[in-house]
Amino acid sequence: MDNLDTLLNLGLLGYVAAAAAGLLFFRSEKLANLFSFGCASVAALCGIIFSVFSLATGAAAANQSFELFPSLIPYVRFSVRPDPLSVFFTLIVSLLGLALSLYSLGYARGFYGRKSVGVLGAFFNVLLLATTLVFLADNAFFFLIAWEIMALSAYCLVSYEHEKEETRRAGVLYFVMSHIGTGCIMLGFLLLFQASGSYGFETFQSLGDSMSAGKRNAAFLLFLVGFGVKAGIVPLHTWLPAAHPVAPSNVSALMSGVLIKTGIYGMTRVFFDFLGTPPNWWGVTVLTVGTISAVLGVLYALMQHDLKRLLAYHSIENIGIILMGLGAALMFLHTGHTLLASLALIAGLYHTINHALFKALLFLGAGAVLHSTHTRDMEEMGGLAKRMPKTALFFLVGAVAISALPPLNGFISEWLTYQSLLQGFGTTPSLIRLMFPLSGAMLALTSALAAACFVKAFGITFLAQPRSEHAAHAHEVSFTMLLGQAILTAACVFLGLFPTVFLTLFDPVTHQLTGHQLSAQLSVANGLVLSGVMSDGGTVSTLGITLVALCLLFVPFALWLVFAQSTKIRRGPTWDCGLKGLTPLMEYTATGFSKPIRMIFKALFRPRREVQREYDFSPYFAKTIRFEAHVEEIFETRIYRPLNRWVLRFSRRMRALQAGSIQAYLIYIFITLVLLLLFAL
Amino acid sequence: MLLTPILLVPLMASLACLLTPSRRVMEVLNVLAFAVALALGLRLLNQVLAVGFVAEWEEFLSADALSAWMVLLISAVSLAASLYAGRYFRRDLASGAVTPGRVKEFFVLTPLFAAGMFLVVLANNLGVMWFALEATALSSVLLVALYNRKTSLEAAWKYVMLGSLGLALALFATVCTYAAAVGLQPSEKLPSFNWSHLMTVAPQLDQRLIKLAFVFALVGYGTKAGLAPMHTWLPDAHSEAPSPTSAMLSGVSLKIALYALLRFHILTTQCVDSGFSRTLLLCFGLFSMFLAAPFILVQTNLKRLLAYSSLEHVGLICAGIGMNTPVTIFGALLHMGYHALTKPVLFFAAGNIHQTFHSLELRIIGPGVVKVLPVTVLLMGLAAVAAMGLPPFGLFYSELTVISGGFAAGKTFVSVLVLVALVAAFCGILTQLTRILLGIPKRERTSDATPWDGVGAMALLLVGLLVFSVWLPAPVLQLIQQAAGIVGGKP
Amino acid sequence: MIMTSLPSTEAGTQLITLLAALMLVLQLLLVVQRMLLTSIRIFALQSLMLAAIATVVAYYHSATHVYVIAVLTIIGKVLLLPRLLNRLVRRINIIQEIEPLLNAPTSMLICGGLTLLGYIVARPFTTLEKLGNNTLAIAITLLLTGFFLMFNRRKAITQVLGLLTVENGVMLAAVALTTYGMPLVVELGIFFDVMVAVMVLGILVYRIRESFASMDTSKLSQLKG
Amino acid sequence: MKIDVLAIALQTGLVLLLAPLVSGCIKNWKAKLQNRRGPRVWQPYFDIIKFLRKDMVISEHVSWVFSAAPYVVFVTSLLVGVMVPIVTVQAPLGLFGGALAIIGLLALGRFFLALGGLDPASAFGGMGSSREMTLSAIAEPALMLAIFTVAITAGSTDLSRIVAEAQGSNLKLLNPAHLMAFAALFIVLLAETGRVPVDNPATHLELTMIHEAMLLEYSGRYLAFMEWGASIKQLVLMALLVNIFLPAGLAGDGSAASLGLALGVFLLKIFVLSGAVVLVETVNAKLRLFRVPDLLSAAFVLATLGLLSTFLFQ
Repeated sequence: MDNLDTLLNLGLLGYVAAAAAGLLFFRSEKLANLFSFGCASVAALCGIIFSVFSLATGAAAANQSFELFPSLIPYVRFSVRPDPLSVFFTLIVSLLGLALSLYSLGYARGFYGRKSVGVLGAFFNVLLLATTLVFLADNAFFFLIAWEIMALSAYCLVSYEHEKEETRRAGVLYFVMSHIGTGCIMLGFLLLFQASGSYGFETFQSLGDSMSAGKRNAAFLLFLVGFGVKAGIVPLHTWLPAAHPVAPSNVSALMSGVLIKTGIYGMTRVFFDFLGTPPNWWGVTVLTVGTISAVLGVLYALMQHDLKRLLAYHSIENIGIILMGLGAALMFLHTGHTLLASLALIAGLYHTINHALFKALLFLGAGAVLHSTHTRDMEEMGGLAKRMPKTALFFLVGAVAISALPPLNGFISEWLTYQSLLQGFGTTPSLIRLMFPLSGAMLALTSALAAACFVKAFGITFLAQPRSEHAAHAHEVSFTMLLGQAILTAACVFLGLFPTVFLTLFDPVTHQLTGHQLSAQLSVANGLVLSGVMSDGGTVSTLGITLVALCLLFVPFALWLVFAQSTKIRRGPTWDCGLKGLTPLMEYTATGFSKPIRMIFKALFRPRREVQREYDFSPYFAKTIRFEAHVEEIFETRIYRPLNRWVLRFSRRMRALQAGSIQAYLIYIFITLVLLLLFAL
Repeated sequence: MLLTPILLVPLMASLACLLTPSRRVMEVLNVLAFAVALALGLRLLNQVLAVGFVAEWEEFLSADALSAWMVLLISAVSLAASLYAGRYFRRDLASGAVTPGRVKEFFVLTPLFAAGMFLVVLANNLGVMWFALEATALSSVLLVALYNRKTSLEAAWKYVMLGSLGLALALFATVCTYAAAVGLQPSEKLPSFNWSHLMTVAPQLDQRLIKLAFVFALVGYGTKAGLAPMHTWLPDAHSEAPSPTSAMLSGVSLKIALYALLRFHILTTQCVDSGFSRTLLLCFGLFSMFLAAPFILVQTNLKRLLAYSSLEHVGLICAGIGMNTPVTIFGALLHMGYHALTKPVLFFAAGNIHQTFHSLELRIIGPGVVKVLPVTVLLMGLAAVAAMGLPPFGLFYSELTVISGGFAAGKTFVSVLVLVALVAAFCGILTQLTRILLGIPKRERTSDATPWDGVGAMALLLVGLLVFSVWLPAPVLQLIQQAAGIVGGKP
Repeated sequence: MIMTSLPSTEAGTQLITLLAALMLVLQLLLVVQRMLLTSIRIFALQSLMLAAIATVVAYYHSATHVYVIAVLTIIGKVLLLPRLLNRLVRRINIIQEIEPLLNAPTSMLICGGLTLLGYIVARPFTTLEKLGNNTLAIAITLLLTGFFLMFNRRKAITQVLGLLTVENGVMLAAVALTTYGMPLVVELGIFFDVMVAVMVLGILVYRIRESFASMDTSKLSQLKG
Repeated sequence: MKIDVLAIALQTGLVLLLAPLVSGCIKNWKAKLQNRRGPRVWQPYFDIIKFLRKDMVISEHVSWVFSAAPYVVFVTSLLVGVMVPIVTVQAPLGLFGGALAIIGLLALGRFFLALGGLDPASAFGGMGSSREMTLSAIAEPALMLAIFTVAITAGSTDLSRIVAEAQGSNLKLLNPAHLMAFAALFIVLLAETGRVPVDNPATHLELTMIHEAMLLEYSGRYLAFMEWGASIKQLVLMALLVNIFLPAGLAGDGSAASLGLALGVFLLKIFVLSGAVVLVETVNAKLRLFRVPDLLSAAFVLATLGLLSTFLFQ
């Protein structure tokens, strides 16, 4: 048991050493890059081994807490409790840590000469360390400290390239919203502290039942808003599409892959572990918020032509899907169907790790594209598949996974979510049960739109002809960057083809939260097939499908043998209706691709387009045409901008109080004195 | 014999500076004086922990845990200010912003200012405390008016008028308290006006008179402490004074006035058992925090921004004490210490920026200071992170202690208000500082930007803050707990 | 000293009440006064009244150190300060006080209100006064009207005068409430503080006069927000 | 629930052979209805064989995705063909995937088809892919809700269980829930297979095509696989529709007699459904592109009503 703890300590120390190395070798970039990201990958490896072993051997179930280092301040204990839920999330952060550190070894070379790599490495490791501590923290104080350090280091990383005004603004927006979220979380924990009398998480265990209903609901809402801001659920998501694109790609991969998951971890820990049996409206709220986030996330993603902004919106969509799983689980807990609750919880958590993997993979792919074409705008890319074949393949695997298409892991977690929504229909007699199939339909709409979006993303970026000089001269990225992407691709494929093997890791987590161990029930035909929890609710086996597909490949091979043996393949120009040849300008663009959806959802997007034509001599032939299309982000324009304007106007009006005349200042004191004399005595 | 040397050393330094012509010597004298004061303060700390109540000149000067903690703060901030002042005035003289006569005036008045503050803290007699506070006010007025610009004269005038008015009201409060003491034993000729004696006899005092006295003390000393409706002089004085002075003003002189107010608060809680003084302190503290936030958000001047942030922190300390549970008072006193270590660094950095950009307007300083003064911006960034209450630094810990103390004591709504105000101030400071510190400078700065200037003082304070954030030494912890006990009303 | 043969404390109380009332009347005169030099003279007269009250108290309670206070008040506030202020006014040669913030009738109305407030506040403490009934009320009224005077006028000198009358009010309270006055060291401290305060104000007024070329405080309003 | 390879092989052969016949019949009957002679019913077979033998012309801009797409489309369609219960209640590959897996595989095929359309850098391919992905995205909720309605009554997404449950009770179709689900699925069938109201399969105007626009650049055996895959997909969707809502005649055990009977009944049902499709095609004109979402949201409303009626009219 203790060698696992030493492994954990080793991992954490590894991050600290890497951060220190980053700062130490501040001067020489190569050393800083090598040491900070090298140590980080080693530490991440320890993290992976630790979490896999403690989950597999059930050591996490014993979940005894130990103190990392003695605290010299009163009331504070830096204690850590690796219980199953924490260890599961540590697995996510370590897995991503390994892949991203390897990727960063190559990616940071782009900053040589321009920016200091040591600082990037240092903050990268501080972020990894703080996130791991957030997952493992055992008392509210240590949790909040780790949480704030995570937010601070993420802010420093987001505004790493602070030369651009857009980066600074995004960084500030991120940190302000994240801090407001932290304020809500702090209030939530203080409410729990008020009820339990101490900060330790073990005293918060199912504390909800003993708290008054009002305080419990207040705590729920505070935690939902607090963790929701960090997770990026819809009304609180505006920082996410602003912050991720401007951050360096390895950072935005880490933020999208892991940082959002701290919000999910927070919600799972509080809703399932602390607040006791939930009332019905909690589950309904989380499910509704999840559905809205999913649908709006993907709709706005479709409208983007900045690759990383598109991926950022997809994070919102996938967070929505995860919340659907969690919301369904909460509703089942309310009606007492703990078996179904475990299935829904597994669906949610499985999608959490899936999303972490394929979103990080896609961001790394986008980073590789950005690295070689120096632009994020998809309208200037194209034809990269021939120039960057390996990145294209990895990006394609990521795209297939995120669109929940069969052989890969996205499909498995969405299949589990569908199963839990389907079985949920029979659990409550009231009309609430209608929510399950409706959110199932919205989930279907979301995954179909996601598929459309990633056809656009992959097609416009990688296929057809290059639309700009940069894209034409793009070249494949270095080996370490490819290695990072390869690890994530392998993980996606493994989680897609062998779900039943991976589900065994979920047993301690569901046992801790809902008291059931489902992996045996879910795997049929000795692990080949995954089945729903009801007796025969429906089975699926991605491994089986892939094997049969390989066999079925024999049919076209046979047809080729019989008929097409002697045929030849000739390369010719694409059909251009007889004009003098296709130029890259004639290709379909990202804006064009999403035009039909923009027209169908006009009410939501309220698209505006301006076309300026410049005529030379005849009014019929324009010399130049400038086309500009805008889609209105309703949350931005309806809620956040007016709120911002109102706050600034209020503050400017308050400034009039300090008008400069000493008479006014004396009057303020006079009035205070008179009022006090009259009323206070 | 410990208290009188603490008073005498700065006075001697002031006199010595008056006589010596050379500036170098004056700098060294100041630094030495405050270093000795700090050492004496530490010895006082040990003695207070051992004995509990140190008195001299048959109780004319006395020091309990609260005053010992204050002595430490004063000497620390003054030492840092004097360390920084040397380089600061050398650059000012070079750029002609100030005449050698004025620099001499600075080095004479600063120890006087500090001595006044020491006397406030060590005086056992309320009248002498008032007199000492008046002395600090007068010495700091000429410091504020050091630059003799139009705006600094205006700031000095407002500072002195509002300050003197506040102190006149405070004098009335002292008179009323003394009258209550006299009323108790008409026979005895001149009852002793020592605070320790008053504490013993407090429960029998006339409650109505003590409440009247507290009201006047609140408005009087509140003006000097910069509580909300009476804070209007604070941004002017702090932005116009030279940086070392505004560091001392912001870092500790506000807390000295708050200390005086606390003496009356303790007296009133002893005498009037209802939460009269507690609720007033709480209301004024909260009002200050909420008033500071909008001003920080739309501020155009860097030093005024820092002044309003001090207003907010003083408001937090006041609210912490107003909640009146041992935990919140402990948090408030600890916050005094951490704030005293953080705020001077910000003012020193502002001083560096002021001397390099010759302006404090955020528009003119513009983006990209990091490219011009990298080291100053790094240290200012760390101090700003601390001032915003983020974890690696102690302010997060003390703020959370205050709020969790409030929650534990059932004062949920008030603690929520405190947290909301803190978050609002955080957003204000972050948006303003990011706008000027990061990015690319608009136009190329001339050569007079020497990045390594004045960094010693700043680094010393930051290291001190970081060390005390992580490791709270046992004697200091015990001292603060004892001080919290005194403020909380246990004798 | 003509008052040597006064027989009983009752006469003393009446005398003190009369002197206090006179101080209040002078204060109201000061509020409506336009001319600077006459204001300074009124202030001197008021300080004289205060010194007289001090001597009466000293006589009845045979407290020697209160005599010292009375003498110091006379030297300081009746002779020294007015001369300093006159020299300052003559050097800056501003005679006429332009329109104050609130015109005379409203100011008087407010002072009336403040007197009422003073009495309301002082009512529960009448038992404490040994000599002269409700001098505390007058003291508080002097304090509040002095305060009002400070923000009612634009000229710096008048603001200083307002501050000094506030200080007079406080000293009156000290004398009235405490039978034997404050301990000597405190009184001395307060006295010297007032002196230094006025000197510092003088320096500042002079410097402001130099750089602003006028003593109108409404010009001192560049620091905003 | 075990997998027997023989059943898979047989069903694959059946699906391969039957699919071109069905699309051939539809083309033929449509021509007859418009009193044209139209191509003979066996024409698709000859087309496929012709394409297989011809040389291939591939655009110079394409990457490996272009040549992978036909195989993915063809294999996914075959997989779905084997998963659907056509003649036996228990689909040969039923264990490996239920209704959700079928939707997923069809989506995978469509994903690669759209990429194949985008790769040759021609505007038509891009336009086809964009419209195909949009319309299928709008059709997806209706398809999922219809499947949910049926799955809820059977308590599982496994097709064989759904068919068995439908076979057990008497004429299921009269139950309002199933009727509405059937109508919704029929509209989705028209959208998925690119029939007239949504997309005109026989058009030559590149700008109006949706499905064919993506195949413009394909030639030779790639075009054969694409065409064949499309017709298999059409057959599978029809089979899905027919066997879930009219499960009469499906063979429970594997005896030759019951299989023969089941095949006969299945062919009858398919041809009746094809007749219905042909009728709809000749009667309706092609909808404007931005009117199609209204049609599909009508399907969605129908499916929701179906879902409501599962417990309202119980």
